[in-house]
Amino acid sequence: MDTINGADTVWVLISAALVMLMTPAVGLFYGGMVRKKNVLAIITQSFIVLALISIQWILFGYSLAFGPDAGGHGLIGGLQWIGLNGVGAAPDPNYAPTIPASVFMIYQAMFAIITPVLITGAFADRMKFSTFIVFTLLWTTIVYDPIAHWVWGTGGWLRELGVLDFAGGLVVHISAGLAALAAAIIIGKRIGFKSENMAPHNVPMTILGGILLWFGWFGFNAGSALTAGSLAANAFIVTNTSAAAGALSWMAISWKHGGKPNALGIVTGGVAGLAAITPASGFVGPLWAIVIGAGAGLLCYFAMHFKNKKTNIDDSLDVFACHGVGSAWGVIATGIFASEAINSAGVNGLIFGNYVLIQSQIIAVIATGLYSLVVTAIILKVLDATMGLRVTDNEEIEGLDITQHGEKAYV
Amino acid sequence: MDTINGADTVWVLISAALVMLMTPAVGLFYGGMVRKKNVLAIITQSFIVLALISIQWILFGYSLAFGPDAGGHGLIGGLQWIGLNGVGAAPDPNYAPTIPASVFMIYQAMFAIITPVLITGAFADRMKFSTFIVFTLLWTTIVYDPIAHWVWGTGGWLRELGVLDFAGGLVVHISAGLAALAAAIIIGKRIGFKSENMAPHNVPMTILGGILLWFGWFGFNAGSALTAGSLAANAFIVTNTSAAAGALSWMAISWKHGGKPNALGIVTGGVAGLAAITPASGFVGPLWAIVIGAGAGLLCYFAMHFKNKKTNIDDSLDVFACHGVGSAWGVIATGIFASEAINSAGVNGLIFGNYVLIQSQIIAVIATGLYSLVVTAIILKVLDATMGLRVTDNEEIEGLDITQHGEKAYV
Amino acid sequence: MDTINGADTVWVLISAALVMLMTPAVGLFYGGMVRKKNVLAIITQSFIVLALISIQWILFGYSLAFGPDAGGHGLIGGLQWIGLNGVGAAPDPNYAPTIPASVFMIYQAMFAIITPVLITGAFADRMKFSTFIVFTLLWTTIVYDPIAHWVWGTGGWLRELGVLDFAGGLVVHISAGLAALAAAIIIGKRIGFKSENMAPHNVPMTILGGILLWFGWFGFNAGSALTAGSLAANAFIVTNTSAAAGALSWMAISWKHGGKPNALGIVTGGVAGLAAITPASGFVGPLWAIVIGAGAGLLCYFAMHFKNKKTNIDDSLDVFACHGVGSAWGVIATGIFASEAINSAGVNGLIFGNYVLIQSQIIAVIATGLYSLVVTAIILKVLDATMGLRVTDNEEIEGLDITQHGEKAYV
Amino acid sequence: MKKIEAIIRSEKLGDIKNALAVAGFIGLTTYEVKGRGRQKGIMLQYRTQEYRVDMLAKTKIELVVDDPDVEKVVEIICKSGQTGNIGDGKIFILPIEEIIRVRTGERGKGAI
Amino acid sequence: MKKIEAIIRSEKLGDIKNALAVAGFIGLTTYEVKGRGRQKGIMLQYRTQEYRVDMLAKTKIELVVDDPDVEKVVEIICKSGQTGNIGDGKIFILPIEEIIRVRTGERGKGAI
Amino acid sequence: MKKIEAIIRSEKLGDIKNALAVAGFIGLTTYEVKGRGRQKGIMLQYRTQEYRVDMLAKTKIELVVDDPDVEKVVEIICKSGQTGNIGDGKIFILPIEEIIRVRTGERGKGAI
Ligand SMILES: Nc1ncnc2c1ncn2[C@@H]1O[C@H](COP(=O)(O)OP(=O)(O)O)[C@@H](O)[C@H]1O
Ligand SMILES: Nc1ncnc2c1ncn2[C@@H]1O[C@H](COP(=O)(O)OP(=O)(O)O)[C@@H](O)[C@H]1O
Ligand SMILES: Nc1ncnc2c1ncn2[C@@H]1O[C@H](COP(=O)(O)OP(=O)(O)O)[C@@H](O)[C@H]1O
Repeated sequence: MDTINGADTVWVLISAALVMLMTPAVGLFYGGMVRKKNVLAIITQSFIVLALISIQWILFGYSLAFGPDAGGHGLIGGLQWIGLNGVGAAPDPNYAPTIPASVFMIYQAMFAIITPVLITGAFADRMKFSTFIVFTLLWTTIVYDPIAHWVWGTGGWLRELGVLDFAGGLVVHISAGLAALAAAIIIGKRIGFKSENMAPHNVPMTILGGILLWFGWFGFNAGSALTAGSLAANAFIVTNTSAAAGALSWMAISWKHGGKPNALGIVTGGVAGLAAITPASGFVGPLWAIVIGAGAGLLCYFAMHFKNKKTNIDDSLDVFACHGVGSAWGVIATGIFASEAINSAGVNGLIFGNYVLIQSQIIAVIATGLYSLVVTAIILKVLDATMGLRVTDNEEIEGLDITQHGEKAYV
Repeated sequence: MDTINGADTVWVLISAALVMLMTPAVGLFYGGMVRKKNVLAIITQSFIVLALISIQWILFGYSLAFGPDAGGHGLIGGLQWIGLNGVGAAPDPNYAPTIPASVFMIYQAMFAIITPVLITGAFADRMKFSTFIVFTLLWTTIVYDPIAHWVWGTGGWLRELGVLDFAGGLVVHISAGLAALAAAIIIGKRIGFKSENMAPHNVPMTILGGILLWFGWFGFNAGSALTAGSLAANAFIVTNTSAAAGALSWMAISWKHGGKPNALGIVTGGVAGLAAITPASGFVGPLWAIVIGAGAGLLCYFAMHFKNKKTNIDDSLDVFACHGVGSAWGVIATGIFASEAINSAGVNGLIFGNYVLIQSQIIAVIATGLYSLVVTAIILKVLDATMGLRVTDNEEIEGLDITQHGEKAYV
Repeated sequence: MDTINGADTVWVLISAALVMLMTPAVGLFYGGMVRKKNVLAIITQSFIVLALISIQWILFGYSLAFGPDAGGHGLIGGLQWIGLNGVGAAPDPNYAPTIPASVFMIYQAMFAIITPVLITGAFADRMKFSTFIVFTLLWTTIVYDPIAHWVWGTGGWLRELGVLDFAGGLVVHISAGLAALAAAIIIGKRIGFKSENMAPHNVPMTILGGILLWFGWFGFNAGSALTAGSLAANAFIVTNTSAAAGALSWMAISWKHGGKPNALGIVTGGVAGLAAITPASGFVGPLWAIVIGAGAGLLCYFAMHFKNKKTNIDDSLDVFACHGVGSAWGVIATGIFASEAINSAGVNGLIFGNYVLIQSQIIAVIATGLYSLVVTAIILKVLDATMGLRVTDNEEIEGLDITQHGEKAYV
Repeated sequence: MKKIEAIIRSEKLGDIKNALAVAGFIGLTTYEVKGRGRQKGIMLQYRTQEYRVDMLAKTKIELVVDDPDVEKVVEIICKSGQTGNIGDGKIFILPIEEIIRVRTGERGKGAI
Repeated sequence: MKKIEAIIRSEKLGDIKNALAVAGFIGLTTYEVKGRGRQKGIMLQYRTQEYRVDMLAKTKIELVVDDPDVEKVVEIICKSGQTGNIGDGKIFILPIEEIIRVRTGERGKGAI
Repeated sequence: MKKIEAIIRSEKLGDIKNALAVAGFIGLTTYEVKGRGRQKGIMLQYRTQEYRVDMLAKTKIELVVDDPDVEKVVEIICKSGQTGNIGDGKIFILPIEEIIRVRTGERGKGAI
């Protein structure tokens, strides 16, 4: 019988609180970037996902993602744990042997919550609120829960393949990033895209969101150690380091290329660095974190630049370029820089002579990305045909705050 | 001799920090809802209560509330602990046997601080600042400290009666909610009430406050376990669940009834869910938390609706409808849904066949509510006759920021 | 061999996260006080320091500050630990015997980060961004790292002298405060100083920053105990108490003297109280914290008043008057009120009959203050002659946001 | 046709707006301005300092009316906008040469 | 010289501004206003309450042009500013007696 | 009586306001506007993109003065408002037919 460790329990509980804070932080991060008439709409989306998935998770989401594998194919969890049946004070040795299973469950709930919130940046300023609610429920159930099972669930096929994803590069960021790409394409461009000035209405709000994200990400990554010790410490340190390196590399490249070191860009670089280190944070050391973070800043910068210059896709707040690209890099970088010296439960990466890990990492990126892209597209097409995805043109012009929520943000 | 447990100490300290954050969060939550000319006034009220009661508490408040019962009637603590005399590194086995007594003391300080801050929503936009300071000191000393003693103090009469209030439904929310009702009636309506447009000046500010409240409430409820284990975990989970359910039920009812799913309403529903689960959080499981939270959303919605349509009371930011009604429901729901399986130190509620608990819960609601209502009314009447409660009409029209604090919030 | 304590590790990790949050909190605190055209500039400064020093610290800063003394003069750490060489999971018994050395390292990183951010208030609205980056790197390396070594490093000369600085009164606040004084004098006055209205553009933003500072300061001071027990609890309590006393004394004096109890002043008083208690927080009890905090409010008030009336120095956001004066008082107060009963690793102060401690405390204030003043002045003079410190007059008039960062804060 | 520009106390906007509507003057445009006049400014505080702000927040109402209505409107504004204290504001009457409704291109009185 | 004041839908500002520039009318000044007219207001919500806001956000454009250009400008604004729904706004033409360029002190047409 | 409307650089407001007060012109009203003229806009950045904002922040001053004072005021505004660079702004003079003080109902010059 495993026994509960108080320090580990505190660590995961407080980490859960930190990750919870990240969800509305995404709302603020995005909210500052949209136009004044749509700020409440996007913040409300983050808030309502928090409410909705909190309930979905305890009713059946947790069981689908982490429950005993259904059928043994490693595709989805069974329904044994619906309504948190059997998820209580006793630890679950498959996931976290030193804390109550309920603590692991609520910590994981926060990941399931934040993931669909990331997507909202793709269809900012034009999504119908009622459809959004249905989309969130479907997406979390059909896309998120299975992917979480593949990568983290007992018997999940990617887990069995030896894929390493410490804190959700695949599960959270790839899945949201590719869903965002699908969503941006299917919902179509905002009215006025590339012709009207759509400058951020409140940059300090975005920065505040970015600050809270950086802060909460300590819980996201270091909490994923699930114990309070040197592994958590390593994750904490590399998280901070990669965020810093991402902010600096973005600043440097944007200064050289084009213009001035803008605040929004620097914060974006920090978030790119955070997204990239997420899968790697329990497997790489601080010096490699500089490489990962700096690489993320550069890659996301050029991905955004490419999107703006060469495509007509209106991924409004660049969810794909930031989270999709950033974390694809991070998952692959894990295959390169992972070290058993950092985490004895991990394996060595390419630079330590292991050619196997990087292969499964690449497979995992493709599998999760493709699954999310395709299934998200199907969900959206169905919703478009039934409820309608998009508000009317008049509503879009008047703004979502008034037309969807009957409110104005500021007097 | 009890020994100190490091994990429990960390848990309660960090919870104290989280609850501290809730106090200015109430300031922001309320601040966004008032008109631009009064935003600094209400935020300053939250800030100055934090300063004032921090000192009151260590000088004598803690002793009144938690000190050895004075006289044995269970009405008030003695003065043995003034100036924190004897409240040090050694645990107090009556309250928390595994952490320093000083940790319990500072954790409780944060509850004493936030309670009067909740009341400020009732007399927003018209309270004289100097009188407010005196009111806060008197109210905390004469209303809060005794009620805390009744419910939580060794020998407190409601505690002896077997009343269950895990994290302050009675002590914090009922006491503040009823005080708010008294205050709204006695201070009278704002100039322009029901004729002028008094729309919130900055909804994102209110949402930010709401976010920080949800975040801090993990410390409020789960911290009240006073140990880091599965009881804290349960409180954490039901807190999140009830908040979610409150937000969803408010959204649903307001969408059906009247209009659109507005952001402010959804956040309000979340706060109602949080207030309701507070007394129950250590005694009920997650599925009942859905019932409690959803019920709170509905009850508070209709309470507010009733107030607006049927009364002329200007409880400006609906403190009574939200905290009073929400927590009355929560205290009674504890009497219905409490389960010894969740907390062996608790007792079973109505649904488990125990008819006794709910009776004492109802008695407690009435006793604390009535006491707060009456004594608050007396304090305010006395202050009105001596210092004056309300600013002049001209000052009210010009706004409290300029007239009370010599400042403008925004340039 | 020391063993790792989970609770202590959690405590220091979460404290590190809290201190990290303080850095952007300073950005918000300052950001609300500047004019609308410069708000992004000052927030970006805080953000970029976070990025920059996060990297500097792991590359060589930590080694310079805490590495084995180079040469045995107690002036600077050696280069043995560059790139975190040897700083890993094993505890360093010289600093914190119960947590991984890496945890101590990242906790200390947050102190090195916040210190240069404090200085930015002195040259707000006119500093060239490129020069600022170079200044930050030089200043942290030549001023901060040595002073940290003197006071806290093994073999540091002030540490050997018996100087007590629990959480950075000397290392953080004196060093930043005196650097600010040098900076304000050398960069010169803002255009329009004392003639134009430079009222804060967004007081709620400043208050939000102040709130997050108070919250984070629990990690700053109580985390400095490096263990989770009654010493941390004491630091937590006196931190809260001193902040409260500072806010109240500032309110009182400003109300008597001059005018109205303004929100910005009350928050400033709180920050003064926090700065003052920082060095003392592990050595004095709660009642003396009232004295320290209240004294800080008064002293900083009069320092600011004096600066405004009697000098022509444009320390724009009063960094010297708040952090310099506040912490000088705090360091000396430690020499007066320190008690072995609070911390057996400390010594008694003046009121307990020990005349020695206060002498070394005064020496420490002078040594660190003078060193920071002089070396900062030299750095700035060199930078002025090479890169230029200040933007052009036109850029200053147009605002730093547009001219340095190509952005506007609000649409 | 005339254009009436009135600078008023912001807190009187509600009353004036309503009184105008009651009298049949629906169309109008308002915006926030800052004004200096005989009214002395307000003293504000910034930490240890006091400073005077001489520009006070006011609201400006603009409405275009037919010539015979001018006096009525002036009277309504004066009546609903008065507190009797310095700072109640001013009304200016300007000539208008033409007025066009954007939606229809209609001109003259009919477009008011 | 005449001053043209147009109250328009805010979302049409971009189109109107661009159309004016294409026609050679660069100089102009704009600001945000609130307007009441035949257009009914919007319903907003505050917790359990609904309330009507009768003043809608509009944008005002002001530009001073030479007399012969007035008609051209009016036409451009009407054309680019129309949606055909109530609330498209109004244009007012006012006489200008003089115009001075601050930079040079230049007067009259040349200063436009 | 004339109404003087001046669009100026916002950073010059302080100087102009003070110079007017010194010359005895206390009463005035100001507000923030955006203007386009010969001055080229500013380049702003949004992540990887640059975009030009062609409307620059300006301040508008309005004051009504007696006819003989017009020249004096124009001169003061020009002098205190000049930087010599493009973008210093414009002054427009409009006729005023009547002026009323809200507080007293007083009319004409005395109401200025
Ligand atoms: N000559 C003027 N030109 C333009 N606006 C003026 C003038 N004089 C006063 N105002 C405006 O009218 C407002 C009220 O003027 P004030 O002299 O204070 O009040 P009163 O008319 O009651 O004496 C001022 O704040 C200003 O906005
Ligand atoms: N008489 C008026 N004086 C000044 N502004 C007016 C007047 N009538 C309308 N407006 C302005 O024009 C806007 C549009 O007017 P409205 O009557 O709604 O549209 P339409 O002209 O298409 O019927 C209003 O919001 C208001 O700002
Ligand atoms: N024809 C016009 N009508 C109205 N406002 C104008 C006109 N021309 C210029 N302005 C205003 O004057 C400001 C300065 O004009 P600009 O041409 O840049 O400067 P300058 O007069 O020094 O050449 C503009 O930003 C705009 O607000």
